[in-house]
Amino acid sequence: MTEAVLETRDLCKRFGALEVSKDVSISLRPGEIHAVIGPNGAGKSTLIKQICGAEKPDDGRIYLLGEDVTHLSVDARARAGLARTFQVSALAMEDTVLENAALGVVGASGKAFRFFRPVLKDTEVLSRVEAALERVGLADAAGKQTSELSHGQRRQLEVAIALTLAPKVFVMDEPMAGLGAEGSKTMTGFLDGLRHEAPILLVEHDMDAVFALADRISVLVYGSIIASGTVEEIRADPAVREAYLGDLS
Amino acid sequence: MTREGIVNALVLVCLVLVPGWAFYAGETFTITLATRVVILALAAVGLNIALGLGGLVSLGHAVFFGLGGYTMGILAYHVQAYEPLFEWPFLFEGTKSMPAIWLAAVVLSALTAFVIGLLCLRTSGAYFIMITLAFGQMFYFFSISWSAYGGEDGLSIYVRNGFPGLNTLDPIQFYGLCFCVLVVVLWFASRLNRSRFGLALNAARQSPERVEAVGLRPFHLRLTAFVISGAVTGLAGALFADLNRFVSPAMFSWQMSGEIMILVILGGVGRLYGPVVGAIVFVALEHVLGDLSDYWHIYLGLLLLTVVLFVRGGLIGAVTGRRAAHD
Amino acid sequence: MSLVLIAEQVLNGLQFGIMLFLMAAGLTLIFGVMGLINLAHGSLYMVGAFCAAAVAGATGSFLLGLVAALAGAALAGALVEIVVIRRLYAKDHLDQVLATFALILIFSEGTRWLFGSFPLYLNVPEYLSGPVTLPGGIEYPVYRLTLIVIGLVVALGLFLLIGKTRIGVQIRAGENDREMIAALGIDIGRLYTIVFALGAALAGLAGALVGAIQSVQVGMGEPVLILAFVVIVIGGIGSIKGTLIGALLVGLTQTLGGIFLPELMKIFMAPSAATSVGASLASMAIYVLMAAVLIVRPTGLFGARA
Amino acid sequence: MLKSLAVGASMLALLSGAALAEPVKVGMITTLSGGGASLGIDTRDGFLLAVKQAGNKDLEVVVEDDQRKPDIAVQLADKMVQSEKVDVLTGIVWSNLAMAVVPSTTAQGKFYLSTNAAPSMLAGKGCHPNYFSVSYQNDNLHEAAGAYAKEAGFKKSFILAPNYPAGKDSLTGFKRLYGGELAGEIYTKLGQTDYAAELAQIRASGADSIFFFLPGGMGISFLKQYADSGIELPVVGPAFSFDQGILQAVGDAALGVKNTSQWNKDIDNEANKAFVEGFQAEYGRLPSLYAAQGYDTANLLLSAMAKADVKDADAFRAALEEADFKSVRGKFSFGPNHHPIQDIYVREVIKEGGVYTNKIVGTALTDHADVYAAECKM
Repeated sequence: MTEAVLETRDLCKRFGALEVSKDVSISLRPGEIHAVIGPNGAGKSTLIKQICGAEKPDDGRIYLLGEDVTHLSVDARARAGLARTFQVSALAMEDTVLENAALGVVGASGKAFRFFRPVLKDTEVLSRVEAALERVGLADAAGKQTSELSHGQRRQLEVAIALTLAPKVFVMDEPMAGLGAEGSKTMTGFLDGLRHEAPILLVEHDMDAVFALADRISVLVYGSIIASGTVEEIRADPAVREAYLGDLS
Repeated sequence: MTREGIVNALVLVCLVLVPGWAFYAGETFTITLATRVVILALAAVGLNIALGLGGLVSLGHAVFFGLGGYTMGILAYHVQAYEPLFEWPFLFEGTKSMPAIWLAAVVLSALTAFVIGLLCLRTSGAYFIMITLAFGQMFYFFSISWSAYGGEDGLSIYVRNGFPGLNTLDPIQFYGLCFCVLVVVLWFASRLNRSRFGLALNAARQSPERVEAVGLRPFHLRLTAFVISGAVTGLAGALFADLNRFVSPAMFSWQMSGEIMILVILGGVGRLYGPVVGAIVFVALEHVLGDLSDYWHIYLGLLLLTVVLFVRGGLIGAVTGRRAAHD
Repeated sequence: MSLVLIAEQVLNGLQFGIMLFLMAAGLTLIFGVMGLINLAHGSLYMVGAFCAAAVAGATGSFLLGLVAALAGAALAGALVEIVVIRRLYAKDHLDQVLATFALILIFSEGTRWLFGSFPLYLNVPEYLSGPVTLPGGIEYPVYRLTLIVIGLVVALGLFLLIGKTRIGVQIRAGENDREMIAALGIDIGRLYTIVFALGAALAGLAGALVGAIQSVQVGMGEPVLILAFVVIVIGGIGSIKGTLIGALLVGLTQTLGGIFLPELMKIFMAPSAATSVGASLASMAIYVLMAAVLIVRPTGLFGARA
Repeated sequence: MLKSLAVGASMLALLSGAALAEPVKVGMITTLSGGGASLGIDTRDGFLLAVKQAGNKDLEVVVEDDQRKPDIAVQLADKMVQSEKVDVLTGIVWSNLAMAVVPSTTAQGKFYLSTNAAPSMLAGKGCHPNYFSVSYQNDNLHEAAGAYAKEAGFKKSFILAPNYPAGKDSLTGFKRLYGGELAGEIYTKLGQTDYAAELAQIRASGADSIFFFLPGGMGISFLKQYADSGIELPVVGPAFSFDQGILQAVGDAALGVKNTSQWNKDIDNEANKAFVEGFQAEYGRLPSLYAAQGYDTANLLLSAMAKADVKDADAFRAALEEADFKSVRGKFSFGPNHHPIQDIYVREVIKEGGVYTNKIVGTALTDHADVYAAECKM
């Protein structure tokens, strides 16, 4: 078994009396897509926040590329190679698509404190931005103001920014949300190829996409992982069927 | 050229032609007014870097304006009074040279902005507005009671400071100098806006989580913006003191902070030339309304209300109708 | 420095703090419920004082003056809310700061236009004037004691209003979740007008009460306004409890700082210089206090939201 | 705000023999809006009354509002000099504004006649041949208060003033002629309105009298709170807190308080009578000290105009130095530094037919000049 790229060990998080993470241990190996599923309110978002550094766990540890990053800030983890997409798009709405994507390049380059040269005249930045937009199919919309984008296009832009970071790990929070059948299919195809660049921790509601993409699935219910395994194992797990898939079948 | 570009060009042409006309017509006072416009615009361009790009609503920018003013006042006062500023580690008698004063004003303002920013940027929203106001009040009350440099009476500098190759006492030459400084700073601000830093700062205003997620610290970006902003406003303060040949605690007052902010909002927050248009309109109003009525503040208030309530994007927004363009 | 003197100064600090509370309570309510930064709150304080002076001058009754202050300020508040303020709720802090700054200009010059440039006469009524001897031999003005009592009663009333009444429930709901109050079928527009008028009335009351021992003049509101902001920021915006504690802290710091700092400085320097330096430090003290609180707790002592 | 006043010719102009030569243009910069407006309005009204009474058509007055802001005052001064081409500037109420305007104005060869503010800097090292103070030197009234306190036999005075230069000058001025012991010396915050803490200190200090300098609203607040505190010590102050404009707002609290002033409406001479009656007839209120100073300034200017051409600076200056005009104060002359040599009176606040006002009860200083004249080299 290869070394995990991203790993949580026994994460615990409480909001007052509410336990939103109970001993959560998951891992992400090179080249795989690991999906975390669970009903609403299961604690998926809080888990993502802890992994990315926006929330501090009360207990437990987080490892990125073998390093303990539990106490690193969001930006430090990003610099260490973790790229995330947001469930609710976090984009600079007044800026153009191109500028949003360029932000990723600027961030990844570690050279944000340059005050004179226009960033959009920097051919190196431009080529990387255009490549990323091309890959997610947003090349034609590059000059548009982000607020003019459709919901689906915003999801694509989220992914494009993550791409510009050339990360070691992707953490994606519902990239299919609001995409529609056609969009989901394209995105599914895209993510399928992406796993070979960097593994993906995928939180997703779209079960078709999850079952089509995931190498492994972990099921989170009331803050606990109740099952973890391959697609077949999860499909067959009675506890999962009971707790979560029950209402689907 | 965009519509905003055309408006900007017109504004610049105006700032050249009007004083030019005034010079030939012998309307010296119009030149003085234009100088005031240009210097206030410069102060507001400084604030606009924090406010427009960084989203930092500072109600304490008079701190930097006043520091710039007092830098000029103190350096020149020691020359005027033949009392060295300090004698150790070397004898320093102050200076009457504008470039040296500007440098000192910029450095001092930047350092102060760094310290104030370090403390204030821990807060946000209404708290940020209020804590910057509090720092303004601290400087204000300190300057009032600091009798070594005149306290509330302020400091008078009898002769305007010099600039190599210019006769700064000649209003049109001093205007030209201030105008050039403004143009250079505007150019710098436009480059800044389009630079890597500007891109990141803009994004940090709109979506700080995003900026963090790409590996940048919004705090660092904001602090840097605050320092640059303070430095520019400080430079304006030094020029303002030279225009009046006088500096007083009024430059530190919270009304001064409010006025600088008014200039920015009146012209259009985040627009490169917003502060310039704001300053032109404000000084013109002060002048025209003042002639109409003793109670002209009422009309100024009504006008400001109208702009806030009904004109999106300030006056430039009203003319160009588009959002603040990023380039 | 005798113990009696110190006790008296503490009383003075309390009295000052309590008056600041009246002023700041409205400000913090308005911010908490509507999310509005109202720089024009000081103008409502001035309106209260002018109404009281005008009515007390015409009728000779201080009580009628107080009633007029409450009514006048509440009315002015409601009017301003309906005409201007309600258009600002959806806007950002920046627009609110500018718009209410504009209101200050209009109020101040409008008042000067109506009442002239000279300060107005408003004095402590006969039955409350002069000092009374307190236990321990402190001679203390009756009127200032009255101010402390009125302030405490109003504070208690405010806590009851917010804690126990229907409108209080609505206000608290409004502070926590603006969408929820709409869902509860509450008329938000009316609630906002009421809250604003309530805040204005408190400011007006403070203006009238303080006006009797100070100068009733144009511009009297701004220094108090800034202090009130310091108070609510220290207390935590939106928290009435925080505001009360913040007000008392500021009142005591201001009063005691003014006395002890010059004394403290005398240890280090000549008396004449010490009084001057001490006074300078004292005038900066509350701002230092505020900065210190915010640096340790960026949302104030009792503030919840960022 | 701009009011151009070209006063028409009248019989009076012919009678007074009037203007030798060119018309004189005066720029008045004073505070007409905001908190301190009442002082500027009185200054302006007093000045214009004298101009109107003289009916000299060669005197043109331009009035502008400085909003009590130094930078606005400087801007207006520039406008007056550069655009209006005035010969004489006047009208500034506040010392800090005067410090901003006067040095550069006189450096440009214009005359400045001060209707009120006269900071020590401009009387001593910073004096200028073209600068005249018609009111006093800032320290004068405080010195007079000190002299009065000494004469009244006060041994242990408690003194307080705001923490700014004029406040410090005030306490220094008081101590200069007082000579007794101090029960305490306090600098309050500028703009402070609550004096409970200071009153408590006064009560505890064992003082036998109080001297205070708290101009404007500060003084009103202090007096009201003092009256309510139950402390019953004699109070002395300079005229500023007892001026006609604000006495009505202080009310009974001011009754009986002694204050020092170089003018009062009951000084018995022709000029003063014409002034007080004329002012009441014209504006429907009693004149204040500021109005009297404005009135004297205008008359000084008119007297110089009758003797010399303003374009001949030396001759005009000499004419001003003579001070050949009928002052409402009675005798009036300039010292070597162009500041007045005059009597300073002690006044007491009284109630006269429902109106609070002052009456003169004694003379604190006779033919008093200022201490800075020696430092003035001109």
